[in-house]
Amino acid sequence: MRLSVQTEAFDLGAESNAFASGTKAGAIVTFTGIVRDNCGTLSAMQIEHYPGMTERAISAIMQDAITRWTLTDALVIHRHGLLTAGEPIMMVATAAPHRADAFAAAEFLMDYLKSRAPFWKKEIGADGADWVAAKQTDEDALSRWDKG
Amino acid sequence: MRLSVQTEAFDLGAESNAFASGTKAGAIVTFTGIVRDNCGTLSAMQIEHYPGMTERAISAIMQDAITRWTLTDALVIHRHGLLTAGEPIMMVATAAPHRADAFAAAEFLMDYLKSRAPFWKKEIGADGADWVAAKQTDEDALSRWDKG
Amino acid sequence: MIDVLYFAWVRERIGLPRERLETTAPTVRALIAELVAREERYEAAFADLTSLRVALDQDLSDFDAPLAGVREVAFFPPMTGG
Amino acid sequence: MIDVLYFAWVRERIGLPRERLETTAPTVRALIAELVAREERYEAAFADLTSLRVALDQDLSDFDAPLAGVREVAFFPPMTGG
Repeated sequence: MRLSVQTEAFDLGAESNAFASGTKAGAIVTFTGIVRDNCGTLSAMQIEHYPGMTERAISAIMQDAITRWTLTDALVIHRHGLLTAGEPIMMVATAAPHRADAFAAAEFLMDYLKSRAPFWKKEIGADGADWVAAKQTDEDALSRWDKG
Repeated sequence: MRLSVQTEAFDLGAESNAFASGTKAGAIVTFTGIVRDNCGTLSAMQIEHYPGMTERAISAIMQDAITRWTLTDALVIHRHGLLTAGEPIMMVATAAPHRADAFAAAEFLMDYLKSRAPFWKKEIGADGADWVAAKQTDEDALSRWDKG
Repeated sequence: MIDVLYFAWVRERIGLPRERLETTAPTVRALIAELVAREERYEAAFADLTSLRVALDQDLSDFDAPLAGVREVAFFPPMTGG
Repeated sequence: MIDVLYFAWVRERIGLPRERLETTAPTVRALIAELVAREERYEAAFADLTSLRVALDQDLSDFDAPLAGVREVAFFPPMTGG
């Protein structure tokens, strides 16, 4: 299990290969989030985080995923600082004997990272900068994991 | 959209990077299936397929995925022939503006590939070879995508 | 004339990957009956139809489908891809 | 003494990332009342608590949580990671 909160860019391919070669699992799922420039006006994205709490919150989420599903490994990489359009923001990888576990755990980690890990995104465009608003759909996605 | 049915090994990292760099989507999901050696007795896996029908069936599944979800791209690579433990068998990648679409489409493609693409796996061990039996759990996974 | 293809253990039991047949069987099920009557190895391969699948011209089909106009029939066990 | 941290637009409205305060506020809500009474920029930052989140010693908490024993309080908008 590995967690990295970093300013440096990362190589999706190299990280995927390193993760896959380190596991004996039959099923590997990765998710990669990339800075989007939907309107062609984004010049950069600033990601702020809460050092200390970030690592603490993500580690807790990863531990939770490992107790909920049968995983052989999990990886979270999340960048902060200044990013430009097209750059990977973060990635999650899960390895499991069965694909259903790998998929569910990756989605679970993503839903928690979106709404519970202390990161804040600011979109910097030609005519100003705006903090990205939290979305209700992300809260809804999270609530499906509530234990009954 | 790209489909490759091949005997050659593929590099998960290189394929992931090529797929990611070709898309403007914010969310990328990959699934990779790796030859498992659960009991330490597997010496190889033979994958047979139905040339012609394989490409036809997978292309239809990919088209279906693209009409069901908002995807910007999709990739399926599936090997056949003789593979050894630890080697990637196949991968699926999906790119979408929103992560829920990328995850759902990747799971959908996997469920169809497992049970409807004409591949048959034979496990070759120290004391003989056996065709892998289809699993009811895979049929169940598939049925959740039925249109109501 | 129709091409009949066999895959996986169906191919192994019958002992060949494909053959070209002259048949007037109206359905897949009738074609199977013809094959089973021919030789024991076909009987072994087609003993349990619930463990078999059929494709007509490379599309999954069923045993009661008509064979009129079909050029290629394939028999195989449930798929195990992915 | 307690460390109070601000992130994202909360930090921008208040104009500083952290400060060290002397307080006897029994709860988060009481601490916010103290801050709001101090200066207008705090009033602007804390105008709508539904758009704010609070963490006590780096664990998500709520506005009615007691501050006894807490060393670090952080205020921020809903997270937008991933």
